[in-house]
Amino acid sequence: MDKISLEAAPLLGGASLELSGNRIVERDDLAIVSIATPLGGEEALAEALRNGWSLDVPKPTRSSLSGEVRAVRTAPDQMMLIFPHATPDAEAVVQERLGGTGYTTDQTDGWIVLEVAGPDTLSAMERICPLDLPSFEIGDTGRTVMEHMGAMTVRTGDDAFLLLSASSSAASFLHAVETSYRYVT
Amino acid sequence: MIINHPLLGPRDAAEFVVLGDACLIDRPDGMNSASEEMHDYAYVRDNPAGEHRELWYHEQGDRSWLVVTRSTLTHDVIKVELARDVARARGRSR
Amino acid sequence: MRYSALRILKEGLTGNRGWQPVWREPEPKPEYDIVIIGGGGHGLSTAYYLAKEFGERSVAVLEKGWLGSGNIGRNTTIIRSNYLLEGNQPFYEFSLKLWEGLEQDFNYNAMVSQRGILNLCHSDPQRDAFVRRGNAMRLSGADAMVLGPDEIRRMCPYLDHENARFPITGALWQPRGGTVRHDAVAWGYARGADQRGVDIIQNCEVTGIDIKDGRCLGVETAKGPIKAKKVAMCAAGSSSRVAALAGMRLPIESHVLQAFVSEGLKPVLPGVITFGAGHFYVSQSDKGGLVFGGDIDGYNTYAQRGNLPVVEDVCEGGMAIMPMIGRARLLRMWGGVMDMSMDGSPFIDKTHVEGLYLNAGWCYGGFKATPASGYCYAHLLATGQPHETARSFRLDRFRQGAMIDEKGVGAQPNLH
Amino acid sequence: MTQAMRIDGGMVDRSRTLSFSWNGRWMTGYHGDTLASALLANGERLVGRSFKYHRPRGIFTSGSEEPNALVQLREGAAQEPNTRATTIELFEGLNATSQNHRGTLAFDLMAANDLLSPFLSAGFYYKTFMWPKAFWEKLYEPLIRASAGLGRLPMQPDPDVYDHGFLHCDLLVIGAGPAGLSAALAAARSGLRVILADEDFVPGGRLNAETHEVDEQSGADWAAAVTAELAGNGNVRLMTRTTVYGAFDHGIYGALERRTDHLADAEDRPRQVLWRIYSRRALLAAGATERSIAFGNNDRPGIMLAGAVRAYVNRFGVAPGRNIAVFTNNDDGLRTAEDLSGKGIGISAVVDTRQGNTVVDTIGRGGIRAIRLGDGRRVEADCLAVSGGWSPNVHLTCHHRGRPVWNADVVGFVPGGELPPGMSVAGAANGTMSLAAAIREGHGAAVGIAEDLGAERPPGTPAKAADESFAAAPFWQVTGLRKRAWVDLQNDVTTKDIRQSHQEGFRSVEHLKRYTTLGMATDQGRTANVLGLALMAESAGKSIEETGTTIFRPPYTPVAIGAFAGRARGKHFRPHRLTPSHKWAEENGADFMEAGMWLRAQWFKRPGEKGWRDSVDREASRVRKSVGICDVTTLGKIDIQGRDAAEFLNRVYANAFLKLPIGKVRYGLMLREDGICYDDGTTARLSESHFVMTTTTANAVLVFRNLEFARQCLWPDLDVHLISTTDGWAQFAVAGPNSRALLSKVVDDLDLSNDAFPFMACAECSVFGGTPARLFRISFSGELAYEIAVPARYGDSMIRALMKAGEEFDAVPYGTEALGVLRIEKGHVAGNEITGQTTARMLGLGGMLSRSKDAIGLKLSGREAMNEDDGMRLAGFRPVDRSVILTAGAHFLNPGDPADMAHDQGWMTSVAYSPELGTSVGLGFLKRGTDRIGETIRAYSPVRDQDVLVEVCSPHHVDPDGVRQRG
Repeated sequence: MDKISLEAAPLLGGASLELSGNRIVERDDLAIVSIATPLGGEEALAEALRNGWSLDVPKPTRSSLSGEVRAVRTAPDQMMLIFPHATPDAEAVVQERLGGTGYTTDQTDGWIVLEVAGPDTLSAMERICPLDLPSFEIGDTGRTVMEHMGAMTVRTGDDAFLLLSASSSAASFLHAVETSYRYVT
Repeated sequence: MIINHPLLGPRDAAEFVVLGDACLIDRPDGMNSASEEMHDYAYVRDNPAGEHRELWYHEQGDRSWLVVTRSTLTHDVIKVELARDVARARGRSR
Repeated sequence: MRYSALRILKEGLTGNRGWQPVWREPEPKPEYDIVIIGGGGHGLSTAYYLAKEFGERSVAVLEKGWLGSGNIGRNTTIIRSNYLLEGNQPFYEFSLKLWEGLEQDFNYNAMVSQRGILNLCHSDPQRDAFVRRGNAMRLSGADAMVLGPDEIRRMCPYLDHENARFPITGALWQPRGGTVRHDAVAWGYARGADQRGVDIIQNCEVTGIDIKDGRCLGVETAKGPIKAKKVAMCAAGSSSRVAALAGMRLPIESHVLQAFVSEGLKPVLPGVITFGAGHFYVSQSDKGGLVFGGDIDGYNTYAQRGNLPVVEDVCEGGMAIMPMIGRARLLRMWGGVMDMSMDGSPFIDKTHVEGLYLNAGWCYGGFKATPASGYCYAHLLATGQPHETARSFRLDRFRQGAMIDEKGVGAQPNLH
Repeated sequence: MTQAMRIDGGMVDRSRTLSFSWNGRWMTGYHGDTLASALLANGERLVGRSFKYHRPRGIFTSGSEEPNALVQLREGAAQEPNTRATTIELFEGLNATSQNHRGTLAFDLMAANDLLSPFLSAGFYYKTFMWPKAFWEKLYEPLIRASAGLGRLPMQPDPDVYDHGFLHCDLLVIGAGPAGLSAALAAARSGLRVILADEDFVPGGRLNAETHEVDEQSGADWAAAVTAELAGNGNVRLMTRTTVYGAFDHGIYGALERRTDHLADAEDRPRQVLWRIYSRRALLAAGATERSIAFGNNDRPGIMLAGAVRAYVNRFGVAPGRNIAVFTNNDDGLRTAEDLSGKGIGISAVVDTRQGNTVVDTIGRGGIRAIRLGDGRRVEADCLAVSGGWSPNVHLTCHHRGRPVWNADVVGFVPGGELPPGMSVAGAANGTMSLAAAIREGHGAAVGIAEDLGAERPPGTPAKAADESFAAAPFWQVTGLRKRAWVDLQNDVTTKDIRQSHQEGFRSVEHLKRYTTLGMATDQGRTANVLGLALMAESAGKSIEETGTTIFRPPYTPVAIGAFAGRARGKHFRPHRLTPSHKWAEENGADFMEAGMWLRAQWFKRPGEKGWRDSVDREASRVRKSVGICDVTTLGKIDIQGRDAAEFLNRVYANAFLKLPIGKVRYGLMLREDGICYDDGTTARLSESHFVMTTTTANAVLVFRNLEFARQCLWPDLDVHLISTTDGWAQFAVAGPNSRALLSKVVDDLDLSNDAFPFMACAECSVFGGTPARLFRISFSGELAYEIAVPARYGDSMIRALMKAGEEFDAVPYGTEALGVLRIEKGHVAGNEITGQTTARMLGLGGMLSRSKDAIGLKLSGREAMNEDDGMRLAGFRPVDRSVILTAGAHFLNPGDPADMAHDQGWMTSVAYSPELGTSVGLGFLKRGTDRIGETIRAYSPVRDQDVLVEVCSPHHVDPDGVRQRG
């Protein structure tokens, strides 16, 4: 038998759409690792985060950014690190810097990440997102439900957001986002 | 409805799942309680017409369980707490 | 006054001046043999059968508002007996049989309309469950058929057979299911009970239940104390509040079920259709409105109103299964407060207080049960023994572990 | 160019002529017209038929309260029944037809009902149609049904799209009339985020219909100027064609925006958008609705509310008649007469009840020709403008079940004390009837709200207008009539019906409504309710306060069901979840099934296979003989970490988990607190503090929720953390005697021998030269089997690689059907058995329940009715005649017993054709089933026309000793 090796495939084939000056791009270059805070270990984890990435533990509803590494608060005792990373060893990379101060789980494959940007973005998002996105500061984040799908959003610019949703329904999620743009442009 | 999440601020109730009376926190120890006690815990409710403390789960949010004090007559939300804090305050630990 | 076509003719020719009040407006007497708390459908039917079938002559129904203002006045009018479990099925079949002879029995046209009820399914396990249920219905003497996709397509060509997210793979069909003009049920029972001497006392809220030495002696009301040999609680939606007057806590939570009606349309749907996967059920009233609903809102409430997520969820289900209703307009939405019990099934039982009885916990199935609930409650009140079809509706069944849980979701009322 | 009734002035754009079709005839109108104004301009007076008596009816109002002029709009699948002509904005090519008649509109055969009206009084149907019994459903009801209803639904899918949306604001102003505009302006100037919504396509409300002046310009010009300022303010969202239809909890309002209804072609954009508006405050400025007076034959075409007459004259430049009479109980009558004479329209009479004058009858067949006065005089008139006073539009104040209160000064119900929290009311909706006062009240309300919310005080003062007189004297009905007088025009409720209702004891307002159908029509009695209540009060000899009122429910005006549904339709009703091997499965002939949100491959059809059974038999056989591969990604996966993770698991599983060794998997049973089984699965221990749990596909979300409940609410100080990894791992079952051989080619550097990696072992490893993976030796088929998981991004590559590696074993992919066959053959329980109604003991798993610990559900699992010795037990079944195919859902009966519920012995839960055994096999629950192996009983399935004898056997049809899976 020929030597077989497995190849990673982006969920949406690396989708990149342009809709009347707005863009929807699948970010398949990002790794996502969740970090849970051990009971009573808040300080140690915060320090490891500072030392490892110069990151503060983000407040609820906020994300913090250091270089290309973004920490997003997802639960009272959990956050996610999102950063460019190609190989399937992101958890190990994170854990190495954490040194056991947090419980890590690789979430890269659990999420579809879409980057949306353009002048009609807020109009498009108000069709599917119940959060008050116009009031979001850059870096604000929220998790909610869009068109029956759990979704997380981070404001990354005046008219740009990262949108995350479950990877198994990536196609449905893209359809929802794309339809919103089509309806408002 | 809007649930004013203690950490996240006001959120549409559609993000939550409701379980019921917050007395479900007070689970008797199965080894050291009478069957009657477990029966009442599982089945009997005050079901008040007025202020009701109840458990809401932020399933489409930060997955916190909350104790929401709400009027069953007007739906006014009077107080929202993290259920974990309430559980600890009621003496639950490990 | 007996109603008939001849009477209509006579009155029509004389300016409709001779119609008599359908019920009296009596003041309460100081004492009755049986006092029923709650002038909704079940309370009125209980009074009717107590008088008619069990010869009780001293019965009062106390209603805090106007008679028929309970869930009999705010439901989606469906009757059926398509239950699965041994504790339920014979009772609901008994009820359906009473519906079938009701109008002639109480001389009032409640428009019992057996147009059939179709429960759609979308997977093999669901179809297996329907086969089991259909067989259980047949074993109890009810009618049931399991239909395949082609039969459903012929019967309901307007359903979304082509583009559905959940393709229809089959259905449980009960031809004898249908709908009834709900208010007329209350009025017919009230009229029948009143004619047989039952005092129906409106605007008479019960404010206390007199209990001494474990025995119920009567009630306190807005119109003064009333003594009674037996007091029958029958106030679904408010059961916990009424039972609290007797110091009881019940295995019940109060929840709101919303219902909806569209503007009047020429006939569209022949019978009742339920789309479980989409939380949607619908029928069309004789006046032409599509009457539809779905799941309960899910939070405890005594407010007779609901919120938007369920409204949207229900309409999504409707559009998914019958996309031709998109341009029909929703005319009104309303909410009924339900006694949601811990296993989704009701109670018709004595309580620990002698002379105090409970009829409660109907979840959102109370309307179809109206005749049998009244009959069986009357049986219990008059004879002291449960009616054979209502033996399982015991208040202590959770202590025994004898739940009657049709949905299999356990002690969580908002899931039933 | 006819438009014979068109007059000068108004806000229509005469440079834009629009053609439209009414009952097949083409006419013209102008941009800015409604269908109603265009019909009136063309002299059309008869536009519809009433519900019950099929009386001829004309346009009665100029707004959304219209009871009569309901039409069928557009054609084909886009037909929209019951659409109010008074709200349809005219567009080029509009096509509308009248409804609810047999024959033509002018000669409706059903009009015979009107002759029978003495016999069709309130509630007549409750008193007859009962004999003979069988006739109700066969004859009477179909007749009633066919004649009831108004418009027709096209029985085709709605061709338009709809959307939802979410908006947030500080202040929602409902209604852009004088009070609303004034409020929005003040709030905008104070810097609040404002949404101003109005159902009309031009803001201004009554300002556009009247001849009032505001700030020394015409009211309409002032409205336009304010609108322009608001439109230029970035904090303001001005939403015309938007009806706020409901007030929900905590400041949430529902609004319907009609985006393309006024266009000939929607160009695939949503027809309507249903907004959920989150507001901190709301101001209801919804104005008031005029009502009629009950007098003889007050329903003929040409009889119109006085305010509507002014709207058609002033706003639309249309004369509703050439010779108009006015009948009024308030100052509106005089105002109408002034406006009409200003336009040079003839006025034949002004009949004011305050001067003791009345109209007792009207004359004319298809429309009014003359009126008869109380003194017997006949006055010619082709239009009668009626005003019985104005009712504040309090509807939204009632949506939280608040009750309006009677205000004798305005002769109407005004908002009661209990408003939805955050709502205030201004202008006519609040009973503030004069223009100047409404503007001041709107402004004042906004200033107060701005202050409340901590915004700055807006500059400027409210606009100035004259405080015109508003004097009304209650006058409800002309008494001593010989002719019928209508109260509810659409539902044909007359004053006699209301009297009869009282006579028969239907005396509470709710009984009145339900018995007579007053206010139950599509207009929710907007022009009728107050009149009806007043008449009821008169019948009862009570005041209106004592009689009370019914309350209003959402929606304010009817909303298309399609709009409530939004986009969630057809394939997009709910999201699809796809497995990592979905694409590959599509390429390989898979047939998919719905499993919750998931699509799963049921079987893979190969060339030459005729039916699904061929495919499934082949797949199941290949697994038993060699090896098969199945995507099991849909199983819920939960990462559980923490110092107390083992302790935690031990409390949520009914069986012991505390001492599960690292590198091992254990089957676990989960109970609800009521002791009933609700899920099963496996949990693997990867390290001291790290476990991976699997759940069933169906219960993944529920189990996660319950675990979070246990973690946060029951044992908040256990160090345990949960995260769902269901989507993150592509997981494949590799099952069959050759599975080890196959995986040996796949897994890097792991000894898979039985000793090194025995049954129920697990390991983190890598595959195909370095891709990280997890391997579990678990079996759902009874064969030697594994589940191998790789990060989902490799799922597609992995299935292809596995199939390639399996070629030498003739490995097959297998779907959920074969999976079912294998598990039924092996006697493994699944969803058909774990129904949420079954106990561990019933499932044959009673021995797993730990007696030495507390875990959820253990205590209540011991209750007596759940532990009866003659209870249901899981057993296996085979047909005595081996060629019979069994039916799931069949009930069991002892041979010779009657087929009734009293003799029910249980039911068949799952069946499959076993290629291994060459016969149909089943699982099921049978009373004392475990003790009855070898018995023959009946499997009775009347709904499947089946009644067969089956043999009771062990549920483990294949390899009962479990040799294969351990081999």
